[in-house]
Amino acid sequence: MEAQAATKAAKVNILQALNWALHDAMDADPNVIAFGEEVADPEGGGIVGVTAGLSNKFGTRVRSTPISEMGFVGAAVGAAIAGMRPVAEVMLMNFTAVCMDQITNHAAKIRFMSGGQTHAPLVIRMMTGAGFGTGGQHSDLLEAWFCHTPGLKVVMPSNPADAYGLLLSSIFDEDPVIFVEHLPSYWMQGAQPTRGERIPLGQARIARAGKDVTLIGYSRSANDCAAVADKLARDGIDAEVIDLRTVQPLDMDTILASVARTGRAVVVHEAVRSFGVGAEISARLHEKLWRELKAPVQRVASAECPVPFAKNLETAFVYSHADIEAAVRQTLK
Amino acid sequence: MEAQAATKAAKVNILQALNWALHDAMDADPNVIAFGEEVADPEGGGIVGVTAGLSNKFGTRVRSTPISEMGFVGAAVGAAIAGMRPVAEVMLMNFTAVCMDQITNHAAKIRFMSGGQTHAPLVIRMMTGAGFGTGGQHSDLLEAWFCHTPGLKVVMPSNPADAYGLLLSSIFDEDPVIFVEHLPSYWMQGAQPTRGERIPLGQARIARAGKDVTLIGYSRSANDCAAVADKLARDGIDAEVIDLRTVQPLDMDTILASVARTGRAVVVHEAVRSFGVGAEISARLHEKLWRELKAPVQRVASAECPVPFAKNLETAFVYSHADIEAAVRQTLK
Amino acid sequence: MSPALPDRGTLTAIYRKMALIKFNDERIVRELKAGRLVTPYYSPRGQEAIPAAISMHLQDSDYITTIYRCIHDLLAKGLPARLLWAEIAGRVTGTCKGKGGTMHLTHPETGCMVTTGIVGASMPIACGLALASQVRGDGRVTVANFGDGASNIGAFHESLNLAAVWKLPVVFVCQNNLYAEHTPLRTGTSVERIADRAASYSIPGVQVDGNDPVAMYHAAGEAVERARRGGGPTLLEARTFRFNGHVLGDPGAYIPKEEYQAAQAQDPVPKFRQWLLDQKQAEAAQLDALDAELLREVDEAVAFAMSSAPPEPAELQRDVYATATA
Amino acid sequence: MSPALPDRGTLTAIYRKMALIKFNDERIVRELKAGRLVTPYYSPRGQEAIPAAISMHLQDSDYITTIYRCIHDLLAKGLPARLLWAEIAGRVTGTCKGKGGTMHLTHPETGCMVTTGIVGASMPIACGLALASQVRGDGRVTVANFGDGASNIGAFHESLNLAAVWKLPVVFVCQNNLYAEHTPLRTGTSVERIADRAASYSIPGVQVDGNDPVAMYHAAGEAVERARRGGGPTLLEARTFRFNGHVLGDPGAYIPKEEYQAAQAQDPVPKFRQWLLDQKQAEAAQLDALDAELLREVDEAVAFAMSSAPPEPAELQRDVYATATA
Ligand SMILES: Cc1ncc(C[n+]2csc(CCOP(=O)(O)OP(=O)(O)O)c2C)c(N)n1
Ligand SMILES: Cc1ncc(C[n+]2csc(CCOP(=O)(O)OP(=O)(O)O)c2C)c(N)n1
Ligand SMILES: [Mg+2]
Ligand SMILES: [Mg+2]
Repeated sequence: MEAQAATKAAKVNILQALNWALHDAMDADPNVIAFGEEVADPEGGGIVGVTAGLSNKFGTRVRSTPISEMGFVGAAVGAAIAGMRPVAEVMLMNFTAVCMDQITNHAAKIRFMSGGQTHAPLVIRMMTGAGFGTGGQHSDLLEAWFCHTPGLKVVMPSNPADAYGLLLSSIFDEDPVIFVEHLPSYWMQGAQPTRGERIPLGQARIARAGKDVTLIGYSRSANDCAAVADKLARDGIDAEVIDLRTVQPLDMDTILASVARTGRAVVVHEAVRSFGVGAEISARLHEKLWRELKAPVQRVASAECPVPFAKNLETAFVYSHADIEAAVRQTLK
Repeated sequence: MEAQAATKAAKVNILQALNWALHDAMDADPNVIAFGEEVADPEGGGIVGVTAGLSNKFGTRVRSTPISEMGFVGAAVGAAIAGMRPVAEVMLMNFTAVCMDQITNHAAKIRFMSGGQTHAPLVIRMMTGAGFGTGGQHSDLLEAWFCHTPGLKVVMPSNPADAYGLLLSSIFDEDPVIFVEHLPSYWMQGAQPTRGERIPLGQARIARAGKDVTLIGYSRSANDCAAVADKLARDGIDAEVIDLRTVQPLDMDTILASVARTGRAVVVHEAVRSFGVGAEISARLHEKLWRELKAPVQRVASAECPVPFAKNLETAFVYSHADIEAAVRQTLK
Repeated sequence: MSPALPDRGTLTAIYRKMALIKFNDERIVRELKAGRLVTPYYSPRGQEAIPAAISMHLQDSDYITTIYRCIHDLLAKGLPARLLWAEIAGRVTGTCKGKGGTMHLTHPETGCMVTTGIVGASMPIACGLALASQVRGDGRVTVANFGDGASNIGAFHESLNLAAVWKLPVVFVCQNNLYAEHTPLRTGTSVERIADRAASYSIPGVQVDGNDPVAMYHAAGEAVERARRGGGPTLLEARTFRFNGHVLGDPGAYIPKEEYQAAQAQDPVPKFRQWLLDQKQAEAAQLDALDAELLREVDEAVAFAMSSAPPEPAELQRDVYATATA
Repeated sequence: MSPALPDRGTLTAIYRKMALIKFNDERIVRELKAGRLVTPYYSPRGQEAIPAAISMHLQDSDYITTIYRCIHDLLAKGLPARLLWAEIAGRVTGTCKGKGGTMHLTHPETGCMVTTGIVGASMPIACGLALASQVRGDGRVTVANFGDGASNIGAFHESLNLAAVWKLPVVFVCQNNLYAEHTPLRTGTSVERIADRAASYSIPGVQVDGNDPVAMYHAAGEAVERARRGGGPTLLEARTFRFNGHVLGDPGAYIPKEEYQAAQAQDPVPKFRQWLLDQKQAEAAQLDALDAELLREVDEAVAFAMSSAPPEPAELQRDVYATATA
């Protein structure tokens, strides 16, 4: 229904795009099943409605689960090994901490440990992101944990069309995918995706072409990079913006080609800086573009602490556009 | 008993040093308690004997637990909040995946989320490391996960004396400490620690002074760096070796001072390269020593895959001394 | 065998705590709807009798752990309303300096040790608090609060087993309000009576009407007493209902109308108030005065919170580690 | 009601599997002690009857999951001995190309879907295999094997509850060998009969003498049959004992001598062999021939493994993702 309504609109938000992707994937392949807490329609079709209409249409292929992430993520691993394409929803990214074992010791490793006899083509969807005052245990960005686990892919879309095309690709990918949805961005409006069209994993998108500096972001930060790039343009600074889309594997071809041209790079993410994704990108850039780099790669990230509750602290916790701009000017010094 | 025997010897191994630290800490403070699977003497005093003699001496302050890492690591958090100094043993580092929630959502954040009213001064001990053919789920190095979690400290000793002094400091530290013991190195002999003497957390050790290049390692890799440095010395390359001892927080003063002098750095760790500790150190070095660096910082790590079983693959999986040497020569090109 | 009634003083004390919780909750809801307060809020309206009755058996020095749905447990245990209000309003005068918020209210002085947003996590931590008491022999009891949905997560199983093998002084209180977010009990829970799960650990399991303050008082008394004298843990299942859905704003579409209305008709606070009067256990004037006093307390708490300053940005560097970070 | 004996053919088939397991295990131990094989090894000697009897009720297409202590479950399910030997010897001809090893033996063709080194993890995965069968209606049954110690970890609880609410076609087989590493049952487990924990999920819980092939055959038959016809999960507790300690080399100092000797005196394999002869269910010549044939199979498997090459280093880049990494 929600989906129906949306198709009429010229624009669509991320919630609706994700809902379409799930409907289209389940329509296309009977092996696609979906489960998680509250995902079936009697329970509301997801606490924010991402899975709305699925169980009404696909019956027991869509199930609300008990509060047992270890149990049902493990069930996703088992079903995937048996040839299904499970899409498990672990409501919030922080809750992966109660099912890390099934994700990192099993889903990620089963293909390797079985010598390729079995593999786990599953997707684990989750929301996160600061902004709603949910405090220290509900809005962390933990993608670095999963990127550091060989065998997993990590996908983090920044807009409705990408959310649709990337989720579709993730569901039909042969490897386990950690699919991170940015909760505060769910209602962001954007161009409609073309139904059925997938966006390949592992390929970044040049969100804005530029020649002076390369801004690298993903999920929320890709949009912040674009916004800052527009502001900088008014000051005569021509920034290129790369939306990674997939954080593991990183699209190094696109990143290296861009930075080789601009000679300057700033990596931006909502996760805390230390030991984060930005460190890996920075390290690789310095290793590969030592001669081309005109300034050290800068990193912009959130404060080194748990996510605070008080609104003013929560706002101060996440990097600001001013932080991004300052980092850019730092590379231009 | 084991401890008694060892005191007579001129040298001791890491197992004995850790056992001494636990005995001395429990002697010094009745708030120190220890538990984990098989840690009490009726169950063998630990599967490798690290906790031998403790329960005989300290009674119910030392307990063998059910196989319930979530339960007993959570119990460590609770006891710590109540003012005890629990030392919980999660046998192998991979098993932290079944209790990540208590470590990262609770132990790490409780001080911040309570505004400083409560905190969790606990130690979680664990073994890991490739070499014994235990395969994909028993020998990962996952320190990057914990380093990326504000609120946690991560300690990884490389020799008996450090193991003793660092464990003592960890137990009496006011913050939660992830204490990583390298299983294949347990039987490594080394100088005896001075009983009762602590080694401060967050301070690296210059294992070897040199002027041409800085090798940075911790746990096993610190010893490999030292071995390679000796070999390089014969070829006239004078390498400085830094043993980090503590990976979170990093002793940047020592690292920066050394690399500022040598202008070259190689970071070595057993964990897989991508999104690992080496990336953070590399990123910081390029950010802080852009002018001083004569070559890009090199990283040496294990292959990007789960730990394989076959002996020849397991050997090929871990970085080699030749890899370290090649990385050094790369920085000297 | 229905044991003797608690004395008048105790009965009024229970009512006082129930009213304290109800008035604070209603005021929070009002402030939220008016937009003067902005936070996700998990209202315990309807579950007041449970902690009010339990708290009669606890000292300040006893410990409790609770969950995001917590103000009833915390106020009953003694966490000052003004500190609670300042915290959920994100002020530096809050019990956690505004850094923890609605889901992490903490106040060690009154034994409010941990409030968690992770389902199940309150139980292993409670085992640890009880372990500390056992090792020290300080005679304290720990009460671990959690919901019906939480009885399906691994931490529940590991905690009850650990508490049982170590005979820890802890009382596990499952506040069974029949729903876990939008999921009805039956959909996620494979057993009729959650109390029956105690058998898996060879510990007593008791199901009680959590909306009956007297029954709750007796059941909690036995469990706390057992823990205090070294008899080990108990699993208490307190049947109840939540009137404001999972999180404030949840229209509760998944709750059958009849079920909802039937529950509201049995609202434990007015029902207990009426019972006290009917049974001549209290006079109307006395309860009116008590209500008025409590409402004044709430006003003061709100005024205190709203007139307080937010935490300064430097708080981001404090309390991450023992020593402030750069 | 003691049900009728299985027919001669079935009884001999069970013995055949028990002997197959015993002979392979004994040879592995010999090769390890001789240093011709180097790997941590978790011997199932003493537990042979359990999977041998269960396997009589399973097709190749049915699924099992097991743990590091696994060769009995895998050989009984049909994993070819030569592929097992080549794997634990770290050869490219092994069932996992030598990349998984002793704790991760896998062979989908015979339904050996997952072998895990993480206690408890075999159960949620089994639920998923069973879920796939339920959604597809393919009539397969999944058997999840695990130990007594594993019944105390969270995954056990979450899996049994999930299987119960979804009525999944899975049989949970707790091979209770009375010890978890060096920890005796009582020290870590708060219940006398692990089978009793089934009550927490409103599913049947059956305790059976896992060393009695006939009793095991009947108990497994009922559980598998129930799962196959859509009756949902069963918790089977099979009491047994392990003769070679936790991991080979473990002297078993924590096991009382009398207990150990009593158990050995009841070694299920020779005992069942003798019973078959006493009951005239088989002739000595027939069993001798069968033993000889199995020992030849073992010799061939060892020869195959030892003459195979190790995997090439490039295997480090393969099977990490669907497409080989650089
Ligand atoms: C590990 C984990 N999974 C999921 C959630 C999301 N969640 C928050 S409350 C809740 C329902 C809990 O229900 P119940 O235990 O009955 O407590 P109640 O809210 O009814 O008091 C869920 C699923 C969570 N916070 N933690
Ligand atoms: C999560 C986890 N914790 C601890 C271990 C270490 N460990 C390996 S086997 C074992 C004992 C398991 O005992 P049981 O479940 O009875 O199985 P058995 O070995 O007796 O067959 C333990 C604690 C592990 N592998 N995984
Ligand atoms: Mg509930
Ligand atoms: Mg066992």
